[in-house]
Amino acid sequence: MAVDIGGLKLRNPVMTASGTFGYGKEYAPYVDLNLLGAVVVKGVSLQPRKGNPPRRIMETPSGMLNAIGLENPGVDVFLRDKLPYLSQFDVPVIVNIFGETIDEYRRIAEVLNNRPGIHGLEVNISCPNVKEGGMAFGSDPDMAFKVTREVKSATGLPVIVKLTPNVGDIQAVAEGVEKGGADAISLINTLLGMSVDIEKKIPHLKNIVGGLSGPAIKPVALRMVWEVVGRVSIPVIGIGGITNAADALEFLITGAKAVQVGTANFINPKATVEIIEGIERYLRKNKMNDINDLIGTLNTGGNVC
Amino acid sequence: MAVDIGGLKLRNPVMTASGTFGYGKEYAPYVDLNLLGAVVVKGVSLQPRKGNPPRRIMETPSGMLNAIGLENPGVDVFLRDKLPYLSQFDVPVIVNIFGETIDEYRRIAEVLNNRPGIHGLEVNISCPNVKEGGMAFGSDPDMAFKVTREVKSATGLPVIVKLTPNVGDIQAVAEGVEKGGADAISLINTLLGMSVDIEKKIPHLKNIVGGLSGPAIKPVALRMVWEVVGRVSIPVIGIGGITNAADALEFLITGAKAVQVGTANFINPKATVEIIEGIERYLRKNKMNDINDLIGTLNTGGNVC
Amino acid sequence: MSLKLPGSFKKPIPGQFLMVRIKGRNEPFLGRPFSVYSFAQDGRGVYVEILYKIVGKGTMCLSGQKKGALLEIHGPYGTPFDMDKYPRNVILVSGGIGVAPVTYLASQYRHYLPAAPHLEMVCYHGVTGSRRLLGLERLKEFCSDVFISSDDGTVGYHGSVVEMFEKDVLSYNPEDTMIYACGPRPMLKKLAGLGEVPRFRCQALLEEHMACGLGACLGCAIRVRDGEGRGAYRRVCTDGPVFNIQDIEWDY
Amino acid sequence: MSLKLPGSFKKPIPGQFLMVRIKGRNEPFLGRPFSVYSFAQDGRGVYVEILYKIVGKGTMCLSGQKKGALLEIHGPYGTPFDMDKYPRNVILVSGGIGVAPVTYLASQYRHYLPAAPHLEMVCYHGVTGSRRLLGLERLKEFCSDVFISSDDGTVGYHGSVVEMFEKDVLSYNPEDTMIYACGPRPMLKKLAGLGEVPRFRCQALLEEHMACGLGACLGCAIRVRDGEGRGAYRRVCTDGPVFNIQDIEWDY
Ligand SMILES: Cc1cc2nc3c(=O)[nH]c(=O)nc-3n(C[C@H](O)[C@H](O)[C@H](O)COP(=O)(O)OP(=O)(O)OC[C@H]3O[C@@H](n4cnc5c(N)ncnc54)[C@H](O)[C@@H]3O)c2cc1C
Ligand SMILES: Cc1cc2nc3c(=O)[nH]c(=O)nc-3n(C[C@H](O)[C@H](O)[C@H](O)COP(=O)(O)OP(=O)(O)OC[C@H]3O[C@@H](n4cnc5c(N)ncnc54)[C@H](O)[C@@H]3O)c2cc1C
Ligand SMILES: Cc1cc2nc3c(=O)[nH]c(=O)nc-3n(C[C@H](O)[C@H](O)[C@H](O)COP(=O)(O)O)c2cc1C
Ligand SMILES: Cc1cc2nc3c(=O)[nH]c(=O)nc-3n(C[C@H](O)[C@H](O)[C@H](O)COP(=O)(O)O)c2cc1C
Ligand code: FES
Ligand code: FES
Repeated sequence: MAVDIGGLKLRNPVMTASGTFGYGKEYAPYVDLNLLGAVVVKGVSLQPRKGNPPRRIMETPSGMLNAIGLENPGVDVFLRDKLPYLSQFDVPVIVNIFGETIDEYRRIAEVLNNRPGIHGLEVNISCPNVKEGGMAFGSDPDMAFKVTREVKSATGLPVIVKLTPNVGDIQAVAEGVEKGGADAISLINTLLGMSVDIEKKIPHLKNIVGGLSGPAIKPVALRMVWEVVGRVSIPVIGIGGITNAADALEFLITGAKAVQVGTANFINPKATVEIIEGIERYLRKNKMNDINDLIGTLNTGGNVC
Repeated sequence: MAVDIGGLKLRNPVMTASGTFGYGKEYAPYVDLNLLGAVVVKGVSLQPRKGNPPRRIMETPSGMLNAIGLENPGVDVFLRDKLPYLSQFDVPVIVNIFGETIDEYRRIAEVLNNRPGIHGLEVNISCPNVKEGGMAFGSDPDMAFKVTREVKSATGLPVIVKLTPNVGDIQAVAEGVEKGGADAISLINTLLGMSVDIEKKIPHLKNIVGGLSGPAIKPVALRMVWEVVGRVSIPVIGIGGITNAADALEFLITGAKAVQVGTANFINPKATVEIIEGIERYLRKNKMNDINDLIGTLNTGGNVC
Repeated sequence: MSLKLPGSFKKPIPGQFLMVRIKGRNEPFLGRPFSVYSFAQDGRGVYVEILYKIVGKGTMCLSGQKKGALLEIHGPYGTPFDMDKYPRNVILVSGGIGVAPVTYLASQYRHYLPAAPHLEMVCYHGVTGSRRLLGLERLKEFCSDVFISSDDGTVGYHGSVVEMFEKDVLSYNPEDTMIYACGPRPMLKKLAGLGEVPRFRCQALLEEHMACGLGACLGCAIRVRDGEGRGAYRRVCTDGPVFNIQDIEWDY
Repeated sequence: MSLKLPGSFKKPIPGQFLMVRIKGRNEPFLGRPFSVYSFAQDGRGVYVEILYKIVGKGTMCLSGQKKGALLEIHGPYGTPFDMDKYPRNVILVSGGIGVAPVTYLASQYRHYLPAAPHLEMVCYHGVTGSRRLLGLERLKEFCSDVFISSDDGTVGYHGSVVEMFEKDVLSYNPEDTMIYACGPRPMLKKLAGLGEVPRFRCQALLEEHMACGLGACLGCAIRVRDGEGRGAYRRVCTDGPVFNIQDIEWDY
């Protein structure tokens, strides 16, 4: 079941998605963390962030909207209070980072460099880039390239860049990121969505718009993974609506080298381990020993879209 | 309940979405067409199109993927065999058109100009533009502008331009379309998605990717309507996952002047009339006489996203 | 599964189907097509039976419905079988769950055509194994013979239903015989491939995934040869589900 | 609604809640939090009761579940009420469905503290009207008095439960009295606003929409004053649902 993601060796291809598994501790009563491919922690920034005012979440058909606002205690508190707990386990820890300027990305990567207990960085480039004009870094291939290069130059850790799906041409952004030196790409982050309370005539979320996640977005995520694996040669990690082993297998067959489980953790705290078990069962049933023999085996009958 | 969409007067704000209501006749046994705000017919092109090889549809969580491939008998057969049936009814008929080049868009608009029984055009700009490089017209504000201007110059009919959600900046495309002279904007078309058969290791759809529609995409559609009504001053028609009156009301409150019901027709042939009745009930309950007093009443507490 | 429907529900003609959905749920999202297996009515309403095999999410959820559960049913949809006014030989070739529509067809031939004294109706029915022998009682009432085959030889003829039928085909007169076929696509393809079959009138009931069931979405296309012998797509839900077996293109 | 759970299910402490989902469905998608109303166990398992009011899709679907239906239950979650070891006066202030957690709290005070001979437990309970008087039987067993108020005057004191409580508040000694409050946000806000309340120890159980229920998603934030009196967000699911009523910021 082991896979290699840009030099990072995972016991199996199932990781947790950032922001949906806290800092690991929250799920430890339900999941033996040692069984996971990796734990990706909630996004961390240089300075603490309070997050958005409530109401922050809303259910949607087969999914949910969230506008947490990247609440986090900041990198210093993370290192002091959160990381030590995770370090007890024999599981790779990937820190999801974000900033509002390229400089912030570089600085947080520096702070996290050479820290024991951290095995990789996942760079979330879906945040609005305030300085450069309010557009997300991840919407522009050139900006995505720059952020990646900057982070790579600041760290010796494997760097995974996480893409936003709210773009017209995901392949172009993926190429930018590959050119910037990323060791892997993860996708997708949430789709921007909205929902309205028709009695009160207000948006359900105080922030008006929020990120859509869950099974509803799986088809979009899978399509983007398919587009990106066809374009770049670095490993791709599939994320979006994965709730069971069959979902994860769709991504692996399509070419993702690993997957992340997000919203599914909320509705079933044991989702990750059940998915791992399910993938193992599928391999046994299909008499395969190595998960790598399955990855990217999608047969499209010569058709390319 | 009457609304005015760029000069087109509708009895009520509920229309059918292109490709989900055939040419009206298919639903006539279940729906009194005279009750509808308008009928938007399946997309028509200059030449007949056979469409994609099967399998063409796949169910997804709270939605479906389709890759029909814009099958249609061509504009001549449409005028000869399909339009006369609809002309018997007292309901505005909007013809959804598409082409592969700007020239094709112009020519089909010319063919449909001054035809009795046609009350408006809806220009689908989500199709790949083969000549100009394989990118959809709707992904580029400038191309969207050009198609719109060309169609407007070829017809005296109200022109609605239908946008694709597979873009990073829907506001920019909407602006291009407004500048091109569109009388209204409708959105959204389907999100590109994909789905894989893990036993056969093939995509469920022969075309590999398809368009995602249904309740799953409603939050994305609503967010895009919100973004676009904040940017342009022409009327906006909301589409995406509307299955009941509450869904339609979300769009109207957010600022859409009308809505289109798509995939919901498949799972409930009477969806459109039930939605009209539900909106009427809501207005009565809230003691409102004019639907226009409801449109755009969303209160965001001063917050703008 | 037996369904109670309002009295206004139109009587289905054999070959027609219903779209069945579990009320108020978004998952399974789309309705599922099922052939009518039987029809009855009384003062209180209409009763339709369907016979189904659990193959995936939709049929699994259906089987989980308790007695009395509310379903959303639309139909009857589809272009039915052509039925002869003065039939002589009627041959039913069915595989697996394909027994449902041919049983209803047989029942209607019996009930509505007592005026056809020369009607001979036989059925060739194939299953994978003896444990799959379901819903045959009624068919046996209607047919003078029901020949069974099984892939694993646990019951009846050991082999495919088409092989079994092939041995008899020469004993029928193409002039006054109508063949009705329903079953898995490979079975129908094999039947279409029999050298003798083109001499008969032969109708096949096809399956394809559906969204609307009423001709609007174009999602249920299959490929056929059109009037001029060129390839064209047809909707299983409205142009079919019954097609002339000769017109169907099997590979694309 | 009574739930049968595996014997491994931990005994909930009053104030804790369960996340309840209908098994195998994507709609409603998220679990819904419900307070524990009662708890019992025997050799075959654990039995937990919840009391709920139908307010939307989730509770509607729950009410549609047949006896014996399978639910997905996670928990018990949340930081429970602080319970005094040697309680003297316990005052429960509840509105509507808020009766559920205070009833469980009362039952535990009674069962686990027979060693507290001076315990005086009373409840002030508000409803909108007499038709909303549900689940009070058990509370009456545990409390020496249950005072009822109703917004429409159809039962008990005519007015809000906080107004009713306000008239008595001076008769309690803040030193040896603990107030537990649970009900709609406006009721809790009104209680927090009473001039006398800051002199008491007063815990309120708050509600917010939840996704995970266990502290990971940060979706259930409410605003409180932190240790230094500054505004901060806290998770209702793990930092709460029980908060010191003084710490809560009511408007944002
Ligand atoms: C006109 C018509 C009449 C039918 N009559 C009956 C009947 O009487 N009894 C019965 O049991 N079934 C019948 N079917 C088939 C039935 O509709 C499918 O078995 C059902 O939709 C499967 O749903 P599911 O969610 O359980 O399976 P899925 O999870 O959707 O699929 C499971 C597997 O079955 C295949 N499959 C599912 N639906 C179809 C389809 N419509 N066409 C081809 N392959 C399919 C899928 O590709 C997949 O491999 C009929 C189909 C049609 C079109
Ligand atoms: C710790 C805790 C304990 C609870 N205990 C109980 C209980 O014992 N019995 C009971 O009936 N209810 C209880 N609730 C509330 C219950 O969770 C909600 O009523 C339920 O989630 C509503 O789901 P729905 O889908 O029916 O309503 P929805 O359709 O989600 O909403 C209907 C209306 O209720 C409001 N609402 C829904 N959920 C919440 C929430 N969690 N917080 C604030 N407003 C909400 C919505 O904003 C909306 O106006 C508790 C909530 C929490 C957080
Ligand atoms: C409540 C919530 C918080 C999230 N926080 C983060 C975050 O801090 N950083 C990040 O890169 N992604 C974040 N995400 C996105 C998820 O990691 C994931 O990309 C997305 O939810 C899609 O996967 P899913 O459908 O499996 O949830 C968050 C998602 C949710 C639902
Ligand atoms: C089967 C199918 C066919 C469609 N065909 C067309 C089309 O021909 N032209 C077009 O502009 N949109 C077409 N659409 C898109 C719909 O009109 C609509 O924009 C989309 O489905 C989103 O709305 P919904 O979620 O209500 O279905 C089609 C959608 C479906 C599901
Ligand atoms: S199922 Fe929609 S056209 Fe046949
Ligand atoms: S519900 Fe997820 S943190 Fe509270």
